[in-house]
Amino acid sequence: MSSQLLELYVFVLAAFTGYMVITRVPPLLHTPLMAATNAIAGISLVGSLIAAGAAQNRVATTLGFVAVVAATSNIVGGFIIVDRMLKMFKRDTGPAKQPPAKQPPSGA
Amino acid sequence: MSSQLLELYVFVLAAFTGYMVITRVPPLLHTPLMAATNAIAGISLVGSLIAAGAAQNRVATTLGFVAVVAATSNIVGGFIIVDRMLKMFKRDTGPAKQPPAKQPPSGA
Amino acid sequence: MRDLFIQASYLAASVMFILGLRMLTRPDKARRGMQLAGVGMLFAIVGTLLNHTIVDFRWIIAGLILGVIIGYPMGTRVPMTAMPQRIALSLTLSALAATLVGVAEYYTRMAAGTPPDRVTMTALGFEIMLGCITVAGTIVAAGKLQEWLPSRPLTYKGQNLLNGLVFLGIIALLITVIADPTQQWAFYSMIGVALLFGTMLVLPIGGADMPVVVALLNSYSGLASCATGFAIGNVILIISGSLDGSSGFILSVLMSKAMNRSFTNVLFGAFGSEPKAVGAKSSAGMSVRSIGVEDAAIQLAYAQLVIIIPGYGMAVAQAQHAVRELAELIEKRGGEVKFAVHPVAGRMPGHMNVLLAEANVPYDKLYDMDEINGEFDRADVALVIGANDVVNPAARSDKASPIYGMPILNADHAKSVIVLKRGMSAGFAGIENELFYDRKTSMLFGDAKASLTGLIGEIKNV
Amino acid sequence: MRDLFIQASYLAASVMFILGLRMLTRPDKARRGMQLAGVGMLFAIVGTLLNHTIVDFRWIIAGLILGVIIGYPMGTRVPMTAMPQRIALSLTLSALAATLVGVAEYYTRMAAGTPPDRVTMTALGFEIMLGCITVAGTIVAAGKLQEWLPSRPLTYKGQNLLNGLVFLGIIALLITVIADPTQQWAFYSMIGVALLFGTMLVLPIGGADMPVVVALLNSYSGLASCATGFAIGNVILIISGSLDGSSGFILSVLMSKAMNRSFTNVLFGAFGSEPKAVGAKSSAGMSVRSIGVEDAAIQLAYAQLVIIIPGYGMAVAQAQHAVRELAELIEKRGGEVKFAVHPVAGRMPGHMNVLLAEANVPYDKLYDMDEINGEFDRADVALVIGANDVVNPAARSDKASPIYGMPILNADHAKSVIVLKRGMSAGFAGIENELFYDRKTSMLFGDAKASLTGLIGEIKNV
Ligand SMILES: NC(=O)c1ccc[n+]([C@@H]2O[C@H](COP(=O)([O-])OP(=O)(O)OC[C@H]3O[C@@H](n4cnc5c(N)ncnc54)[C@H](OP(=O)(O)O)[C@@H]3O)[C@@H](O)[C@H]2O)c1
Ligand SMILES: NC(=O)c1ccc[n+]([C@@H]2O[C@H](COP(=O)([O-])OP(=O)(O)OC[C@H]3O[C@@H](n4cnc5c(N)ncnc54)[C@H](OP(=O)(O)O)[C@@H]3O)[C@@H](O)[C@H]2O)c1
Repeated sequence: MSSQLLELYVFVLAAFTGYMVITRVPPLLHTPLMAATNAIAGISLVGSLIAAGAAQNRVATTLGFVAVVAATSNIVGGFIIVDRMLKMFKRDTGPAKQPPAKQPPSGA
Repeated sequence: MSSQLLELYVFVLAAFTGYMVITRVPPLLHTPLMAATNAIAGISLVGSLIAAGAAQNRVATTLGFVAVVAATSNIVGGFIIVDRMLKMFKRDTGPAKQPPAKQPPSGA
Repeated sequence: MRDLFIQASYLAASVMFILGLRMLTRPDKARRGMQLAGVGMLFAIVGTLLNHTIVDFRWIIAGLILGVIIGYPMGTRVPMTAMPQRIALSLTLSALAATLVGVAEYYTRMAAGTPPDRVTMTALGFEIMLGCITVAGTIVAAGKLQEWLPSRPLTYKGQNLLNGLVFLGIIALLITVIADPTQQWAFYSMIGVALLFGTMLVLPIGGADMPVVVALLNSYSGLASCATGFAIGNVILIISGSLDGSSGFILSVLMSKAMNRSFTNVLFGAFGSEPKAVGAKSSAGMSVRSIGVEDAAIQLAYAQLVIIIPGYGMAVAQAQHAVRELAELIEKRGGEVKFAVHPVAGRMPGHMNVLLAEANVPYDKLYDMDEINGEFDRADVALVIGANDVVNPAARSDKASPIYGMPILNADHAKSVIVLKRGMSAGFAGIENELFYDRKTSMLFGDAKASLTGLIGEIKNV
Repeated sequence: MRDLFIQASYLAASVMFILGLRMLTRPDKARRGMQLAGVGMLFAIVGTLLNHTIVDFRWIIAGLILGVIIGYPMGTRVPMTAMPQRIALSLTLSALAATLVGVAEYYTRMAAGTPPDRVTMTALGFEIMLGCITVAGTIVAAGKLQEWLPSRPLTYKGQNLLNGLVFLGIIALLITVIADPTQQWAFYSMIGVALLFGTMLVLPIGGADMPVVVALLNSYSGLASCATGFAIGNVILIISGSLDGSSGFILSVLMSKAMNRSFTNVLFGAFGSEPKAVGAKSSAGMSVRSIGVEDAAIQLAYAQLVIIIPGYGMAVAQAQHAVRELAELIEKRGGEVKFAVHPVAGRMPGHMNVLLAEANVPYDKLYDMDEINGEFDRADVALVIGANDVVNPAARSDKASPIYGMPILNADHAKSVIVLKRGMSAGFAGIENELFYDRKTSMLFGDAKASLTGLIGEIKNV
């Protein structure tokens, strides 16, 4: 079977899986969910690395480099922030453990 | 990517999907579920047809023929019986519609 | 172009299969779902028939026609009570098909002098191995369930050791043929040994354990068709194979959980081999109160809430229709009737549900264990119809009991209990049941169907 | 061998991603789940770096380092209240990466004189199109959310027509380049037009609608990376892309449902463009009862059950910590406190949950709408903190209202209602709220944080 066709199957099945997994995430965690899937989307780093390292031509290398920067910062930032968020969700356990981090005001 | 590898991905994802779909089937329908998946497993007819029709050599044709018979009877019988079963499951709607079919005794 | 259509039909089929199973999660959509899956199957078949490699249609047509002729009665005739062996048999068929395809593939490649490469051979090897084990195993299982074969466990000393050795033999042959695909002798003798192993594996197991075994074999056959898919490079086989496999696996886990047994215990334990004699220690000195049809009828006629607990005995007695009649009668007299269905009542998952549905009991009257267990305290009568283990209080109290820890229906919480069974013999687990000796329990002996007909007649006259 | 390892690492990564997201269904497992996903990411990266085609690591290393330098503060510094724009920005980044990879791929193939075949070109085309739309759109969205750009809707006559034309332009270019992949001009001008379209699409939409837009763009960027996956034949991109896509899609549907709006309405409606003036018809002649901190404090101090309803205002006022303090104080005095969180309170799904979690409110004190709505009748005080639309009874009663039919929290069922807001101005939906004019409602005007600090002080002295 042509590999592009197989990739189509992978796509369909992955979409199913995604749909079924994500519909079961409780509203409580919807913000972390958004952040999480975005962080995972940083996987486009995979393609970027190849573009940046294949040394095919200067243009590809440059574009690849920028892509690597973008994807990496997205991954690093994304996973850190998700972890920060999820760390905050606690069951009721007497006195709160860590003191709430001070926050700079912001326009949200 | 090698197509065998892609098939591996398909397998993994399909297993996920299967797991998630089937864990959500209520106990009420577990018998139909068993019958249903078996009927679907009759898809091995696909391979059988090719074996029986490719006319590669007499052995393959014969084996293919037997396989076709087995798979077909499984599909036909399977889907009919599942439909029979599911037809029986009804919400409460006053008097029962069709009279219960008479059953030959059996050892089950 | 044509090829595109073939592939599209396969993709459509796979999607329809998944969606179809997904609709099985809702009783009201289930039927439409399976019809969808059926359409998917049609797509797949048509798609395949367009395949270029198919040049000669004579055998195909013959096979299809013969298959329909055999399959149609299998679908229309088989009674619901025969589902367990029916399912076992359908496993045999699909596994058989998968296996034969594998053999044909191997033979052709060898004949054409183009032996399969290692990866393909691995797939083929596993397919044949799993396929043969399933074929042999399911045939034995079906035989036992249909009682063509002695359904009691056949055990002999050192059987597990022997099985183990045979299995090692299979693996050895498998490795040989993978290492060098041209070793035809290894390939073909593996078929023989695998068939042997399947038989030896299932033969010792008691008929009542079969459902677990069948479910387990189901997951094997699922894997087998996945392997076929890998071998001949066909995705739809892989997909439906894994759907089949996971359902088999999940259900076998569910069953052994609900029976609190482990796989190993089911497969190698030959559980329940020596049925404990009636009147074992636990019941020594206790006495049962037998009751007549009349008195039972009175109790039921004036009860506010009756909870009916069907069990394997109802299936044996084919009493489901009588049960419905009784329920309707009580309701006509103003009483409330609910059905309490234990997840492993009967001999396969959902067994009772199907039988009662067949008797036109609406499924919103059937309650799962967790839904109903709270209500027994309200119930005036718990009517136990051929159930035993699933209402055995020992599961709660008696640490020594083999079913200790298995969740049960709290029949003993009802104000009074009426048990319909033929005698005092034990159930599947082969153990005593204190419930029958409880003061508020009265036993209505006799075949469930007969007793029920009696009850119905009496209540009409009350 | 090495290749095998690469592939294994990809497969492992995909599995870890799925399992990781699956663990997000349980708050107590969620964190471990995402760490698992993180490990998966590491696997994928390492696997890629072993790839033969990578010959020059200088740019890679530079890029990775720079990326970490930029990403780290983005992760550690960004306040929770800035999540919406943070998410928009992270979309920009991943879409940007995907797009650039696509462009590089196309450029390289053209330079090497081996133009991509149709299928690949289709994938590339879609990737670039979706990618560019997302990049431009999310930048605008982030700008509006951060209020660098005017967050009010910018509408002009015939804008939808114009957008439509531009979109047709993109499609035309897309078809051209697919039909003949060597048409470089079409490819590159498509990039420009797509960027333009993304800007024009989002610019007119009001800042408050952004979350829906962002979620929608999220599903686009997911599709974009799927397309990349197809283009460069990399499965893991396809898998994570579809995970990303489905989450975006599901959430946008969820939001527009909860706001009962349609996509079209969100995208082309420029809803809430003319904020209805305070004291619109509905409120004519009605009067609000303002209350002082002291009286409010007394009410809260002696309440048995207080249900706190946080809204967007709490986010604006950064009042989450003060809220927690107040709740703890009331509980110390023996009162019971529950938090009622509406699915679309705030400006993104789960907004309130995150803020309250940040303030160390245990999540088992946060109740979904359906769980809590029954309890308001028991509640002595419903404390509305910067919420408005989500407690607007018009959604139940007033067929004319734009939010009619949107499920709301039954604050008006509580014995008394205290509302903390700065003035009488409307909320997101830009409509009057009768609740504020209800007899049992008292308004505590002022910035939520200030008012809360006041309340805390008073209650201490009660
Ligand atoms: N559902 C599954 O998936 C599954 C699979 C494998 C094993 N099992 C096991 O099967 C058992 C099911 O429990 P259960 O309570 O439903 O059945 P059971 O414990 O096997 O008891 C059945 C009872 O019905 C009585 N009976 C048999 N024929 C009858 C007839 N014609 N009329 C009236 N009574 C009759 C028998 O007593 P008499 O002979 O004295 O009449 C027997 O005690 C559990 O132990 C479960 O673990 C279930
Ligand atoms: N959650 C989502 O996913 C999402 C996405 C898009 C849209 N939305 C929409 O957003 C709305 C959310 O409803 P909501 O009730 O949470 O918020 P809202 O209806 O937007 O009302 C917020 C209220 O808070 C008050 N406020 C603002 N700043 C304040 C401060 N510093 N101190 C005290 N009060 C302050 C405002 O009144 P004053 O100015 O008079 O103080 C305003 O009436 C819904 O209409 C929903 O459809 C939600």
